[in-house]
Amino acid sequence: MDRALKRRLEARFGERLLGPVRQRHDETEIRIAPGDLPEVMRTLHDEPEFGYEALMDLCGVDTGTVMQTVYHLWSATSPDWLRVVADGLSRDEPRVPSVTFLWKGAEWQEREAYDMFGIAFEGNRDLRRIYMPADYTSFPLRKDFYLPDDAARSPGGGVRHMEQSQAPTNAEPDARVRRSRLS
Amino acid sequence: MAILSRTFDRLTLPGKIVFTVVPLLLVLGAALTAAVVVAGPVVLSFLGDNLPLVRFVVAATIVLLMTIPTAFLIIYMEMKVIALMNLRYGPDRVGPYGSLLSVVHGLKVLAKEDFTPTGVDPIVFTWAPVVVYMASVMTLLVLPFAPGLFGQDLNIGLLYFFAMGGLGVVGLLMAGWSSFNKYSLLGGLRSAAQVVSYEIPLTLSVVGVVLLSGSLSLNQITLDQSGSFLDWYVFRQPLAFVIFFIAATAEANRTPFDLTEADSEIVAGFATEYSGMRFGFFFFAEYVNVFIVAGLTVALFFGGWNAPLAWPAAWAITPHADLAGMGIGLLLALAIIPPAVIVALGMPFYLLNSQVKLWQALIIGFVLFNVVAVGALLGFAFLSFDWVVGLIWFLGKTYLFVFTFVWMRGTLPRVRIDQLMGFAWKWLLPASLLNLFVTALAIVVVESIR
Amino acid sequence: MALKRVRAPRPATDPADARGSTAIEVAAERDLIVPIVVPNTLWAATDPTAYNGGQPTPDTHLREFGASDAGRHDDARWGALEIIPTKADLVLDLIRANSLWPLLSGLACCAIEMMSTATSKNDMDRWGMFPFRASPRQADVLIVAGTLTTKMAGPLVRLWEQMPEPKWCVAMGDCTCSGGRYKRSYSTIQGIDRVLPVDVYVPGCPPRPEGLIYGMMKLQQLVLERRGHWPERAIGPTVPDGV
Amino acid sequence: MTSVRHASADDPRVMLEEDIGVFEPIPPYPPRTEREAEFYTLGDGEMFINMGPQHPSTHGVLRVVLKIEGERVVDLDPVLGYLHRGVEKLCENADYHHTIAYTDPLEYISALFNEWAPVMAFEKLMDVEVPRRAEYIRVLSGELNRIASHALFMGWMALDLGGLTPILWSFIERDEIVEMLAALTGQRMLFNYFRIGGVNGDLNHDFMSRLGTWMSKASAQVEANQTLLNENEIFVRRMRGLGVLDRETAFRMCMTGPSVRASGIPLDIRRAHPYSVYPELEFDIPTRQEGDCLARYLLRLDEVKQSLRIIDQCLNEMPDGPIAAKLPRLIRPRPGRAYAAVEGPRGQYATYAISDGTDQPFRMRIHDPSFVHLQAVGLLTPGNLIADTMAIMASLDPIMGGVDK
Repeated sequence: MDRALKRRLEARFGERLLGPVRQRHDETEIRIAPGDLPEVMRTLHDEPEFGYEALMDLCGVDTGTVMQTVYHLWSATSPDWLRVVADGLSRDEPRVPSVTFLWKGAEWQEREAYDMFGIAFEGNRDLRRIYMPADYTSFPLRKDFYLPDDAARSPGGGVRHMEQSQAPTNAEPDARVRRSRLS
Repeated sequence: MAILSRTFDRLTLPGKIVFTVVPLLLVLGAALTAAVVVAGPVVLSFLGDNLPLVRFVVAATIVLLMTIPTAFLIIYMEMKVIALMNLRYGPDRVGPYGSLLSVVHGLKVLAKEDFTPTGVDPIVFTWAPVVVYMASVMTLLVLPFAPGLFGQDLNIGLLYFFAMGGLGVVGLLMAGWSSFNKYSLLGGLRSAAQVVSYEIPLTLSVVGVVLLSGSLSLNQITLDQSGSFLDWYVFRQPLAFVIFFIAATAEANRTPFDLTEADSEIVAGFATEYSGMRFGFFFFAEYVNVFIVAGLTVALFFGGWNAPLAWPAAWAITPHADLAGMGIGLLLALAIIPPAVIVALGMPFYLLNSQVKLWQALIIGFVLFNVVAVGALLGFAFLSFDWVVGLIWFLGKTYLFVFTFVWMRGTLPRVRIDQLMGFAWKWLLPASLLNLFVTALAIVVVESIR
Repeated sequence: MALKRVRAPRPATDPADARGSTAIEVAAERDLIVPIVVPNTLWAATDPTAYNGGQPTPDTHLREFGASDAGRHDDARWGALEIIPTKADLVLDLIRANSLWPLLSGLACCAIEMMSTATSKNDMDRWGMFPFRASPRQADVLIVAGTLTTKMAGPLVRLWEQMPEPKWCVAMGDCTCSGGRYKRSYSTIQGIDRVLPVDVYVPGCPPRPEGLIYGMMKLQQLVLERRGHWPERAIGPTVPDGV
Repeated sequence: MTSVRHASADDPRVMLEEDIGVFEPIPPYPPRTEREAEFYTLGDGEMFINMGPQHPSTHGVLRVVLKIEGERVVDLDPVLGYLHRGVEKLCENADYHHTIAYTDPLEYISALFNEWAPVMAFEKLMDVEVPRRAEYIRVLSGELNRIASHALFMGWMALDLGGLTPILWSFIERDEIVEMLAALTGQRMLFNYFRIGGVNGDLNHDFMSRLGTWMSKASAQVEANQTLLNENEIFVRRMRGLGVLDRETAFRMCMTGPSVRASGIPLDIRRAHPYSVYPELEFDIPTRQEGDCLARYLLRLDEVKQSLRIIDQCLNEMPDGPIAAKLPRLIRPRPGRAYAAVEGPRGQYATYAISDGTDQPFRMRIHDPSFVHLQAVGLLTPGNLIADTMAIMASLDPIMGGVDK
């Protein structure tokens, strides 16, 4: 755990952080609002005190109540992974600014997040489906998308469907969606 | 009549076929016999009057029949040699040491379904393989295999050779264009560009040899190299040989210049849409071309059918067996010698090994007798006809070069299209011009000294 | 690589085929969606109206796979085979069994083992199976090596249709035999025999090269016994229903 | 096959034409993004050519739509997903031990690293200490797997350049390693070997004897396998100066592993973010400055030598002790998030696992290097020839199983 990094982060964007800086093992996690993502990322990327010039991973998360996009950064200035969580995206229409202006390599990872979660990255000029076919209508990694034979939670029971075209008619989401007990 | 029809209806399909084909054959045979009896002398006299025509037809037929086994042999050679270079066994199940596998491949390709995809130009699509194959076969026509053993001794043999080589490329271009497939199109265009650029150094490198021998006839060029191996043109034209070999590799579309069917880039090149026997034509033509290019290299630079060292006259054995003079004795010999030799060869197995029964011993003797007889006949031919010696030397040298081609295929990666072109125009062409210039100068100097 | 001879749509072959399994009747229909919906016999739907009551979903990315009548009928012209009398078939089969050119198409993990089967240690070339043809027009055997996803099903069926008769299909690996470890996934097909007629199944995840060689030799037997590439061969699991 | 066209501009549905046998790479629906619209409009003299999903040199089921002008590639658009197996969704529906079997076949020629990253992430979630012997065994087998993967890479490199023999030679190498790993783990390719808190089995005599005989001739054999290529003029001329990737671009493309180290960035997670027992082992991080295909190729040669060093040290310093930590059969980590990354043959394999206290990971993100590296092809290729596309793709060494997950 890199205490110095925690102090630096709190000093740099104290007011922007949603909640405290969490640290566990060799990871440091900050949570920010989606709107703040571009400048926070630019700060982390440009300013020499952080110097996070390598985006190691980008992914979306569906906590069952909200959507998140999670960025893992690496820098030679700190022994920790820095995890930036853009928190509080609405599950109905998740939108978040793209980081392709900093890392062009994030383009496909954002496409993947869009394909799997339906998260729209504003500023990504190639936001297409990347894995599933172009006319695929549902987002597999959402928590209300069930595996076909997952009879325990699936309203569709036995039907092995190649895709879930729309929400089941008898679905009352609260009952079935698996929610994380995380904050 | 009704009975006949009813009986015919009862027949199975093969039966019907047989009962319709056999009478037809009988009628045709009778007609043919009548025709021969009636018009035979006329035809014979006509053929006798113009023998060259007959010779040409016969030679063309023989060459055409000869290409298929050649292709099979080279395919097997390639499979086996490359396998050994890959530290594999290679084919070893079909036939002795897998030697029949290439034949099996060829026949399988023959029996595959060949269909014409939608959107192709059917006529061009169908004729392209024929053009490619016929071009290579007709090229083979002027190749001197042995003294007196060649299809036609054209006095412009070399020119004819390169013209036919160009015709083969037209076939590839037809295939690439008509296949209605972008990979095929790229392959066809690549082959066209490649050959257009490599024809020039190929031809120019040979001009030196032509100047030396003063003839375009391959037979004449080969004759000029007779004597010891020092008279071969490779020693007088080393640069020309190098250029010719490289350009010829590109002509035959062999690695490292096999851009036309580059597997890893354009799927199968011009042959992408071809299946069945049409693909088989391409398949064979490639290997026939390898043989041809190797043979041409040998004929131009390595003395063709000339032995490296002349056979000393002192050792010359000329068997004089006047079989016709034996008269009735010949019949007696033919009747007595084979059984006698068979028994003589088989008895040792019967007497020395108690396990072997008499008939087995006789079978062994029969086999051995055949071996001995064939060997004797071949030896007789070897000694009495010089074309046998020439043929053996020619094929030996040729297959050495075929092996070289296979070796390069097993070893080298593929060049890029722009590197290919740059090499042809920037290096080979100036070098061949230089070679031509130097050769002409040397000839002038030598003439003036004389 | 993208051309194919035109086939007139033809009716279902015979009731026996239609009874075979879901996939068979599916292939017989012109509906493009139904082939994908394979009822799962292990669970019953809690709500019949879920997913439109199991009605076809409005996806279209498998239309071409649905539209293709792969393996339904062997209406190929047989080249020389049609006119050669039947005795010659034995020779032809011997020839075909000894020169099976696989198609150079690997889908996933098993492709590595397929390549390893052709390489020096265990050499498939010994049986004349080595020249991996890059173009389906010149291939005899389609070794489906690896997981078949719904997105790849259409291209794979097109490859199969581009191969000239006689042709054979070898399912290599668990994923192609039954769905394997990805059977539960939302984007895989539970066994390629739902879209292709399969002649030989080689289980294993992935099978060892020796396994594939054994399967190919089984295929040689099958060719010699003149099974496989005949009109009665049709799509569908070759295991009986309910298993 | 039936060709496709869209009925009307706004209807994304595919209409079928039974009578035409033409396949057009142009998608049957109106363009979704500006990039797609820009790509799928042809300039004069340009044409589309559709490579894949079945193509000899796309390393699997990748489909690349090339926009070419003659032989020159103007632009290209990779189409993925032909091998998308939904691993992440399956992992969310399987318990922690079971996920290893799902992540195994991702990058199927270096399966151990696909297991290593999730296993490390779960250990972080569980706060479990891995025995040192287990760590050493992991490093040992992992480096062996790295050598096998690099051997295959070199063979494929040569194969895409038209060379027949090198791939067969490198497969000999790979087969020896894979067989000895099979002696250790029980499987040739998809060794399901690493366990949460340790490894599955201890080193056995068969493995050690094979390893000993191989190590005695390994370096010499690795050298020998390269004699066909390294001195080959055609090979070097084709590779040098092709697909140059400079330092900034490498970072902007989020690339890791040999591809960036060939561009002069000494970013190796074994040193940059140490894990397992790598801090105790001594080895170098080979880097090269050119950043072209030849550099990427040669760099992997150096890495093989370093891996041999590491294996040697592991064999010398292998401690005794247990090979796995004591864990319950059904593990329920307390809620939390963990991110673990390992340095694989192609770069960073990472797993980001979220636990919600149940026996199944709530979310399991698998980061795969091939996926991020493959989009660099679209950056490096335009302006080169079709043949160079294969060379560049081969030099980045994408494995479609990992790209498509």
